Amino acid sequence: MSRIKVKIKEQDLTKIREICQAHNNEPGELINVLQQTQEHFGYLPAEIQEAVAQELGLPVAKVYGVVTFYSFFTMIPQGRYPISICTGTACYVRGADNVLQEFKRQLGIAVGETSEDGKFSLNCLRCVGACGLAPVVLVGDKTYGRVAPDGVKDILAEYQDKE
Amino acid sequence: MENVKLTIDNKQVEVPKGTTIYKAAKQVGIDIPVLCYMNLEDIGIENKPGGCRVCSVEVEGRKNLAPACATEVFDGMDVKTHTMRVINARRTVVEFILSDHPKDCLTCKKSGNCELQDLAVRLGIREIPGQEYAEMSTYKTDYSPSIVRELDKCIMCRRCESMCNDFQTVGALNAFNRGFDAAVAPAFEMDLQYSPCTYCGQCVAVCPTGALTEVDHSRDLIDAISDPNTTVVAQTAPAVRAALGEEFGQEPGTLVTGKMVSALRRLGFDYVFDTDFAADLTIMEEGTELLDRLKRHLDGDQDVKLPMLTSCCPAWVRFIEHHFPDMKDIPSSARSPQQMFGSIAKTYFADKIETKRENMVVVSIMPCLAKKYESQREEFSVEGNPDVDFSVSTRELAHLIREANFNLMDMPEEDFDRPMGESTGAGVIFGTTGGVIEAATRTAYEMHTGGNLDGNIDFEQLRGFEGIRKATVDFNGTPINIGIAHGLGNARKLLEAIRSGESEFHAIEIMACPGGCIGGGGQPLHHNDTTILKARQKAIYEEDKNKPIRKSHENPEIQTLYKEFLGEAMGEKAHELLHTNYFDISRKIEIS
Amino acid sequence: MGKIKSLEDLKKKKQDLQKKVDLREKADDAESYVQIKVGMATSGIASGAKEIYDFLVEALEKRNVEAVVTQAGDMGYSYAEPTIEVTKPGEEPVVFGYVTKDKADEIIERYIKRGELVDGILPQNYRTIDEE
Amino acid sequence: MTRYKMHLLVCGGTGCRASAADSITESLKESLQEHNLQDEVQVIMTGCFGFCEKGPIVKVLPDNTFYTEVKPDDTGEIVEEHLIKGRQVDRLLYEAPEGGKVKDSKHMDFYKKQIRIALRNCGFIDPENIDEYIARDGYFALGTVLSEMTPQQVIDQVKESGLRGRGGGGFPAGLKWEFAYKNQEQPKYVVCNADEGDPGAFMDRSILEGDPHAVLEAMAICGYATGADKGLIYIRAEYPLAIKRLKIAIEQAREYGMLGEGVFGTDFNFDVQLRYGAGAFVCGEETALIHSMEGERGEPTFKPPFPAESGYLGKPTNVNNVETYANVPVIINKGAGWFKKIGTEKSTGTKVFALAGKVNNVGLIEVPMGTTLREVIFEIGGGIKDGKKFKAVQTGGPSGGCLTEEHLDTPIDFDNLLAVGSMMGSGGMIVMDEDDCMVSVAKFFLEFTVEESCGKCAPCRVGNKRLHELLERITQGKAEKKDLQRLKNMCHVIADTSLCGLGQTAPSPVLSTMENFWNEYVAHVEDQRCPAGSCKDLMRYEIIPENCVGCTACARKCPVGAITGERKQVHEIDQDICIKCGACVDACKFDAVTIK
Repeated sequence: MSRIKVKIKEQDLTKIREICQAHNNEPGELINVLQQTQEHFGYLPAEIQEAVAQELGLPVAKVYGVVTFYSFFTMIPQGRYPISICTGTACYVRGADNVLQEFKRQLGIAVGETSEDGKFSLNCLRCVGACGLAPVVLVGDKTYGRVAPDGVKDILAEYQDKE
Repeated sequence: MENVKLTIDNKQVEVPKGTTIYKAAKQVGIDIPVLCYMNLEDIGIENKPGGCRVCSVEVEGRKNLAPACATEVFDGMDVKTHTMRVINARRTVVEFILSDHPKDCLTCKKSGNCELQDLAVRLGIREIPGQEYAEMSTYKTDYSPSIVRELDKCIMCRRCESMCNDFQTVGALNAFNRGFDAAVAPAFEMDLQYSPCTYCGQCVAVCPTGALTEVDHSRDLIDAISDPNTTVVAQTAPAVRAALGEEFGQEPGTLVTGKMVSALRRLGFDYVFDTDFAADLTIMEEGTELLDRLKRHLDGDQDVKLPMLTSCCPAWVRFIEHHFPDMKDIPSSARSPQQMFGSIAKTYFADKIETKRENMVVVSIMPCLAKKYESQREEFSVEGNPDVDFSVSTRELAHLIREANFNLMDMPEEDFDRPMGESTGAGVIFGTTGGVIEAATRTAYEMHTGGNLDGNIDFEQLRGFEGIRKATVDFNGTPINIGIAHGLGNARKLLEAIRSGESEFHAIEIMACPGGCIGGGGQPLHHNDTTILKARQKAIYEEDKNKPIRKSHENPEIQTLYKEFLGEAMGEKAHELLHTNYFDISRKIEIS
Repeated sequence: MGKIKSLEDLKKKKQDLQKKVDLREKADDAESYVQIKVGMATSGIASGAKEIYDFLVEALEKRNVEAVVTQAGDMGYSYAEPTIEVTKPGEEPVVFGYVTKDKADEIIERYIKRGELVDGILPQNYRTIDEE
Repeated sequence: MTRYKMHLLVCGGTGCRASAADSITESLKESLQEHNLQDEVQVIMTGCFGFCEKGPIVKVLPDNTFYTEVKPDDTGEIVEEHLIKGRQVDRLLYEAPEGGKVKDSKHMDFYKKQIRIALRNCGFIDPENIDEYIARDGYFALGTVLSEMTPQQVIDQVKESGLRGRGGGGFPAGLKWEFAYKNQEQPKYVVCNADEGDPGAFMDRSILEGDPHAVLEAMAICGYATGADKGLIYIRAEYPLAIKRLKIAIEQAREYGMLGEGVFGTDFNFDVQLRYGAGAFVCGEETALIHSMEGERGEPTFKPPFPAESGYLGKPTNVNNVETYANVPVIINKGAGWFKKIGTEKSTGTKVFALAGKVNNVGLIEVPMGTTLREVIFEIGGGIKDGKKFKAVQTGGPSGGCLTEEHLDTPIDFDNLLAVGSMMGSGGMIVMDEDDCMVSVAKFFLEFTVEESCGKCAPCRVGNKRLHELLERITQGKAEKKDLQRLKNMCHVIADTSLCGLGQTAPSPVLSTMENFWNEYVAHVEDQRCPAGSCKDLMRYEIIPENCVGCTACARKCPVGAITGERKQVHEIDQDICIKCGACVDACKFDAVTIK
């Protein structure tokens, strides 16, 4: 009979312990812990969730249940240039869907996916509060306002040569 | 308690404040359909997510419909449970649920015993509009040694989640995803066998659909019996006889021991034995071990581990291996009755009938799903040949009996075969919470004091249904503190007390299921009625009372077994055949 | 920074802080204050409008006159610069020319505070700055 | 203390910051330094001005000059021309839709009809400076309450004001406080719901970004009134700026003794912590929000018990949203009577709306309850963009409905909106024009609900999915007339049986569009036609052979290679491949591509 082994890098485990301890290893702080953990690692792969579960004394199934409930958490590594398209109502009525379709087409990935080279990932989000600029696209922290489908190419080109 | 007066379907009802519409309606004989709702009153588990909305009723003055299972009554409330608005809503909601549910009722294991199917029948659902373009959830089926998960059939009633987390504190199952994609599964949707699941089967016991079912061995059984070169040996656990009758329309608590024996014989088993025999054997070993530990403890040995915990329940064993691996040396090393039986059957008994173990198939009939897994544990096999080949549940046996066109209740009363069919009342009570420790007490008391209990054999203080019970038995001046827990959540509390050094117990009995094996995951479904479990418990004690011999060490066949084959209890041979080790199978986070 | 221990403390603190947002609050409700516009076109600046502007802000504050001082472009009186336009609440605007610091002082003290007429009022040939 | 002669307010709301408000602030400061004006002119980054359409915005005080669409490069000119020479930079002034430059914000229609209570400090003070808040009478209400009023008096005052919850249902806030107050159990909690998730509403974010102390003060008042000593703000993690400003505000308030042990030197203790939401719309529902704060999946639970009976950690909890709290200090300072005079009888005070969509002036506005939709859309909003025709306005977000021309003169309040099949919701207001297909709009909202459903109850989990599927069929022209009846029935059952407000109101966009635009539904199912011309599946791009000269321009532009044809031959569009992107129409110089 053997144990289920979960492998994780030492420094990663140390970091998770640090975050959990900062929250007194309190199970009720799970969401705050996951926030910070994702902030550090960029995403929440299985082994990270296992470690968080262990530190907080929670079943890993519960941690997974929480991670999959909230759209902010992701188990897929984000691209170096995460693209988020606002699909709030204001952006929708000003044509966000066409912009989204164009991104999907140009990148060849679906929403929630990351391009093969790890460069771009594509996500939708609801209202960034910049309705005056609708439709709005975010690449990392940079905001692009009044984006039209034929502007998609130019946005991508900006990052194409960057590493 | 303050009372509230209300009207349900024009009937006046008076109920205590805080009662739900559902319960109030029940009092006046109005049956409101429910699906997700589950109230296991006797073990304090109420699953009331208000998720299925099948129990929706109309309440005068309220804008929308109210879920009867969760809505408390108030004075002057006017409830209508079956108006057209309600009927339409119920039907539409069940159509919704069915539109995301596979339509393989013909071959579904739950067919005929499925709450969703019953509901569809009751609500007269004949078609599902829009089914042709309705997207359906798809998941792969997960087969573990005990339990099959078909997540496509999950309707998010959350009953399994309640059992796994609230009652068992195992935490293998949890809701994941949200919206249409939500379902209940282990972390990362991994297979159950890689999760901390103990295979207690309580999720299966409460699942209203075919999403969680047992691994079915009835085909293996048919094959084994059909093979003329194989000697097929049955062992039947005590809790089976107290519940099998329910599958044939009998009142809960009807004992069907003799009829079950004759049915098994007619199905073609070569030998029909009793796990109770092995239970007596377990008491010999476990009782001896307890006395040994006690004696060393009283002599001041600091290394001795006390309390000693029972080890008959495979789900409980897996629980400690998973969740308390640091304490894996405190359960008794005695194997469970099922495994003791298998090991003796394939040695002692095989010799007797001059058969090789390869030509024998030992089948256990169990109230339990974890037994399926236990029989597959590597340490319980000899060169790949398992001591117990496979285990079938009470439900599977009932199916097979019906399939063979036997009406159980018309079967003659017959007795078990010998030698391994001889058992005592002590073996019988293994089927209920408190029974193992009572059986052990009967034997240990007499062994320790050298006296005779005579008529004072009923240790009432050890019986009952509360989750955790404590009692002190006077061993002739030595007070022995005994703890009993059923449900792994209750077990957890006792284990944590031991870990922190607060426990004053000498011996603790733990069973994973509500009420012990009588409430096992392989039993006829109780459909939320825990009084059924209590009736089974009563039947078990009745069977004990009716037995001519009620102490394990007085079982003549056991005495012969030691004399002819095993030698001493806890002796070398016994150690090899009847004891085991436990493993640390907890999840391990390793540095890579 | 010490803690505020009572409502009185807070009131005192507010008085000290009032000035921080004074300007904004007055701007929001300019009509109820004395409004002074200082002509600050290039010619105005050359003739010392900036100094007058600074002087007015400080002098008004010193004398506890609640007023809004703003800059304005060419007011159309380049011959008389520096010029300022003073509008008292509910009254017609009045424009003064050749404003020096002394003159400004006099305007505040006599025209604004006491409502007396002061020399140097330019003829009413202007349009209000708002309506150009 | 430096006495600044002029103030430059730079809008630091999210929208404006997204378009470089930070670098505008920086370069303004640099320019001032260059001209040695740093001691005379103060640059303050404030909260949202509301006029997001024309952001980034810089306002010059005291003369109220309102510069729009300012770019970092424009700052030099503002300093040199306006500040030094006193000449407004004309090209940056707002141009009214009817023409003409508007020099100061007080003359803009956008602001004329507004009364700002909840937004009183937004775009006015530096939200990162408690002193500016105090200078605006900040913490006076708290001080008054603690030194002069009993909890019951506070509750009575709030009840008397008629303040109703601004988050959705419009439950009277004072009553809620009273429930929590009467529950004897301790500890109690005061929770601020800042999990704004309505797509197209951002008022709560703007208040937190522009005036965080107002919320802290109100929570402390609520804590005193209900007997709670702990406050929690549940805020979306996607609101980093609001979080940052709240954190600063909490620190400053603690420093001043406005939070913490012994507030105002009394024996009242109250402190506030932040809890982060992680992107689940359903967490706007108070029971779901509480579960989320406890580290659980944000699934709602059946009420009762209400949070006032059993809330956070099973303790009495009062939950209000940001905007509701923001009104409280003003009510205490100015009195319930003053507040009641604003608005309508049953909906007192003002309401903040996020006006967006096909309207000229997109932005955040605060108007008295009872203002009509017409005033909001055509006066404040400046009418429909590009001179198109008004078709509908959607209020209440995914829980609300679409209202038409005939509702334009309906005074906006909680009850009126409900009566016409929509709701106030959190205050999203999306304007649509003749190009918007109402079936598609309903589908858009359903898509949102399906995505945000927690999955706990069957009607919402499965039912809304089925609704969405059927709407999809309708927009594809694959549905039949009898399906419309089924659609309606599904809507009613989902509304009737869902567990929480999310599910109960999810069908509203469908029901209201069916009610108001029935013909549009019928056109989709009977004639396979989309009257607004927006449903792609009901469109066909075809080449008119007579016009086609075979120039191949369209074939070269087609992104999916759906157009074939030899040079100088008539081309053809393969309907199975065509994705209806319209590139061919733009490419054709001979008007040979037509949309059917």
